[in-house]
Amino acid sequence: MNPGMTAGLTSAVNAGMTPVGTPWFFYVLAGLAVASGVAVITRRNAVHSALALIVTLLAVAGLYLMLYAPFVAGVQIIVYAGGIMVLFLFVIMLVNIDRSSKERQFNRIWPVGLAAACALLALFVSTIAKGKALFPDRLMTLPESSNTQQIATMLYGEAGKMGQYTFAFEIASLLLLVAILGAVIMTKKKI
Amino acid sequence: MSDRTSDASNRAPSDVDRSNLDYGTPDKTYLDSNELIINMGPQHPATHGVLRVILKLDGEKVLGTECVIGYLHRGVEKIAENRTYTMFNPYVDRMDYCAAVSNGLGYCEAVEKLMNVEAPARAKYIRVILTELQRIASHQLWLGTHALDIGAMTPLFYTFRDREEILKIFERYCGARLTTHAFRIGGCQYETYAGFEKDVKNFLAFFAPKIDEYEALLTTNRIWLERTKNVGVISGADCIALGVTGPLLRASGVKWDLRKAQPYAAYSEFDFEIPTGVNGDTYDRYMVRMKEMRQSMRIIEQAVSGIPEGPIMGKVPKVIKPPVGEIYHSIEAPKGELGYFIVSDGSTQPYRLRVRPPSFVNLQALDLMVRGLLVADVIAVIGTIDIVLGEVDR
Amino acid sequence: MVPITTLHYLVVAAALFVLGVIGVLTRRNVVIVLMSIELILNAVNLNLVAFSRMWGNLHGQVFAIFITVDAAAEAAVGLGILISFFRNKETINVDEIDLLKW
Amino acid sequence: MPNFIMSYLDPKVTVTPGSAGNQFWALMYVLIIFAGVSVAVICMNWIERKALAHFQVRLGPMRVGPHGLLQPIADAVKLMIKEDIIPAEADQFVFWIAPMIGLLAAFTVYTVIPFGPSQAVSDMNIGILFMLGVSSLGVLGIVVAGWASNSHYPLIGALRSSAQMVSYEVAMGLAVVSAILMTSLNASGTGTLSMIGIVQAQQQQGVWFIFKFFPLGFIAFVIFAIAMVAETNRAPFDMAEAESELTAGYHTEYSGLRWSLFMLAEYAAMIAVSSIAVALWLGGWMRPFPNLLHAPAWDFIFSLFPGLTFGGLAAIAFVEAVRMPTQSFFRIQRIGLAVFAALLGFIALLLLVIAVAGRSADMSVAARFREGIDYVYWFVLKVAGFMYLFIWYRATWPRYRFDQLMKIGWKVMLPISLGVLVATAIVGVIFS
Repeated sequence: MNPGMTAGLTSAVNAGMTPVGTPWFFYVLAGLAVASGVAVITRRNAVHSALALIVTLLAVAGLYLMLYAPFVAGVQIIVYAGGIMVLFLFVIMLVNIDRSSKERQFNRIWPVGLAAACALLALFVSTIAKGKALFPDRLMTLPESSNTQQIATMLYGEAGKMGQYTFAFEIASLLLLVAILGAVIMTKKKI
Repeated sequence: MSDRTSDASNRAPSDVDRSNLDYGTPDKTYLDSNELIINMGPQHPATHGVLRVILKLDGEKVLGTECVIGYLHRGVEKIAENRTYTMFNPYVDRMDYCAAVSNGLGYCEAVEKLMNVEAPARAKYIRVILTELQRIASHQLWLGTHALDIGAMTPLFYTFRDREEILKIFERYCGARLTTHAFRIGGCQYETYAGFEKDVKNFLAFFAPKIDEYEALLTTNRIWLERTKNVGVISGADCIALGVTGPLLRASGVKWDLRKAQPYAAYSEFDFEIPTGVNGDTYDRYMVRMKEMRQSMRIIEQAVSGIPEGPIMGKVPKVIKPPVGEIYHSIEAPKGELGYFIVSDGSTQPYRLRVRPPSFVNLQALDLMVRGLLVADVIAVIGTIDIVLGEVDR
Repeated sequence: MVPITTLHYLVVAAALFVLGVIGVLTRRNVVIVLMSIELILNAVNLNLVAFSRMWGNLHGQVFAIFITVDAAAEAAVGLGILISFFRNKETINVDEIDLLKW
Repeated sequence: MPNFIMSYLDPKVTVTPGSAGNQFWALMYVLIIFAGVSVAVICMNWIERKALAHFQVRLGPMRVGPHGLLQPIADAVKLMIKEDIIPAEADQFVFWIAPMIGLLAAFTVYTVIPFGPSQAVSDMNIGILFMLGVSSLGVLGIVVAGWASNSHYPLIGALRSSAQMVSYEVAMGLAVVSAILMTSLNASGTGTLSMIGIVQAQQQQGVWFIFKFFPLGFIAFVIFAIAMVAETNRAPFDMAEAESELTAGYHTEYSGLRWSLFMLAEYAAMIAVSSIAVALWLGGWMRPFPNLLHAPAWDFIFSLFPGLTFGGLAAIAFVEAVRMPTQSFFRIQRIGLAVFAALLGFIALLLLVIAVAGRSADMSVAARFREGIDYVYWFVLKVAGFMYLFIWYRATWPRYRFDQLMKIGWKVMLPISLGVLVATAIVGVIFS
């Protein structure tokens, strides 16, 4: 993740140049994401899986940066990599991972699961192959510098006016509250 | 916690039979997986030597402790049976090496009592001065290490700087700093050197502001208060039941000090107070010891200005051969009641010598004091008990 | 070099999604199943953000943020269930969780 | 492919971060800043040992080099050539990678730290978010280090530190938000998350945010200053490596180079969080009173400070060299210290010359140099103040207990920071 990368993109696009660096970054980040995604589902040890997942998350954050979504990338790092993954590691340490890493790793119906996933993959492949024409072959240049402000406007609205997603935002905060209470009640021995 | 870690620790303390020990029960509503057994020590920065404490934890909460001692056992009591009374005198310094003078005083007075001789008045005064200096030095060492355990680094260096002055006086008096061997049976070996009184008075003038300095760092420090108030509480009744003595007992509100209760040496001639606490928590013990240092300074001041002239050695034979009999004599060492029980068969060597070390007895209270507290409090409580492993293990 | 288009991102997202589905359907360890769900959510997020860039507006990014919120809530509740389950049954294998009540 | 390289060596070299064609300078800044941070950590090591020693009536390192000046280098060499022990029961891979995670997180933060309006690697428009996010990744290194050691004390240390860092991040984030809120108090009503933008907002509003809406800004600053001590695991919140309790906490099993990487990460993180505090509340690169004392004469006087500081250091070193004992044993140390003093004096002279030469307002090379030096100097000076505070805390205070720490984090700091946030919003609406 080169922080100067998005800046490079802007400059290259502005200058009418082909952003030659972009494909390289894309392939590196995409390869990293998929490779560590494979590691997530194949490792015996849950801590290794978690570390691989962190790599995936950071790579996806890099892809967000390439998509002119710096705020989402920041949220991805701070919430996913810094928050959720610490929670995961915390739980992994609390539960007995050593026993489970010595046991059978895949459940008895794993062929069925794999077949279902392959069917899904086939669906995706056919969709992408058939519907290729549906996707305009374009990537719009989003205003990167005011990205945060625009998202804020959509979430909270402007002076005196509710934003498009203000209500949804409030619902989301309620969801988080419920989740906090639920987690506390389930895990605390004595309340 | 994961099994592989607890497996390892289940093996470690296997040399102790813990089958019949009650650690208290964790919350039974769940199959609890959080019990963790930790070996604290014998190599640990905060166990003041080679104490090993087996902690049973629920998360960080202490369910029970068990002290494993003996890593510094040298068989002092057995050695005593093979040494003459005089030859054994230096050994007692090696028990509580932080308060060697007090140990020597207790031993010499016990043998004197057994032989029915009395040290001359001047010797008694010298003994009081040195013992009280030693008390201050011991408390300084305790304060520094106790504060370090709780995380305050700086007091350690301040106390060691000031303890140095006391050790210098010891060195000038008897040539040794730590294991002083200052007293002999029947009195003192050495007359005070020229300028002894001046040195002691200088020290008192030097030290009075230093206590204020320690207190400025700690006494009203918010973090210090939070770490010590209501931590390791023990009641006076529990103290008495367990035989706990010294500052621990006094901090629990029991006004018991052998210097007043059974005056020995020349203590009956001095005017001083016994500081006591109310709550019996770590903070009270800290305050009691700080006040004790000030009281010790009072005693030294009176002793130094009123030191009588005269001989320093009583009438003792060249070969010390106490009559058949037994004696128990105890003094108020810095850490509590230090007692010597000597059985004599009339020969030059004790038939049996038994030491009642204050640290050893006080350490029993550890389990009572730390149950239900957190790991960090165990450290604070071990510090506040003020143990010296040389004395615990002997 | 082929310029990167929306399709490229969709392929990556599809790959991550399928990996997540495989993880959910085949692994026994609940922790890894939960992590696979995070993978799936990330794949969806990547899609949304890519579409957001394709159409040149920010609705996709806002949705991605909402999904992140949802993922945080899901992780908290999921791990809470996992811990209380582990306390009761001392296992975190998903195929041993076969009682509705105890 | 040459095109790809050329895009990094764009001929239009400007020095504005984030603007067109400065990738070359970005790379240069990356190198300069990372080297600078490593040197700063080494200096910090020496200063901490010396300052701590003088707090505690001792001398500190005195043997390696005059006044122990070469001690950090000796330490570094020792740590590098030490045997690197990996416990047999440890998870080798995770054990190996854990220090790297912490170090990476601590160093990545420096990409957005604004040493001046153009003295930064990049000016991301999510700068502060990025900074908080990446610095929160540091906890991962600690957690997996504690877990991978497969030992009790490291595990407890790791659990403590993860709980602690996650808890204090909440209060820290809310304090930061109240500062960001203050950036939006301008004509357009839009704030910014960019680090440079935040400092520029203070410049435009003519007040450091610590004094804005007194005492609201000050309270937020104090909350951040407390939370950042907890965030970096320093005394009195050094639960994770509480020496007297957990031996050494999460890095008990580490030795040699790997251990030193943890130390490097810790100090780098300290400097990083101090930089956030400086940029958010203490006016970043701005010199004191740019709004009151804005005459060119004042500019000139303040631009003499870097030179005078180095001159003062040189004078101290020179006096110490003179005061050194006269025995022949000390001759080499005396010469070394004198050379060091001369070096400092030379730097001081150079800085003074630049300050004098760049006096004119036109943007000559010297003037631009002078400006850059001023920015970096004031920024570093403010950060150095925080570093001294870290040492002072460590020398003065006992350690909190874990439950007390959590209690303070959740029951005291969180409500206060929430209250400050709400109050800042209300006051901001009323006043704008």
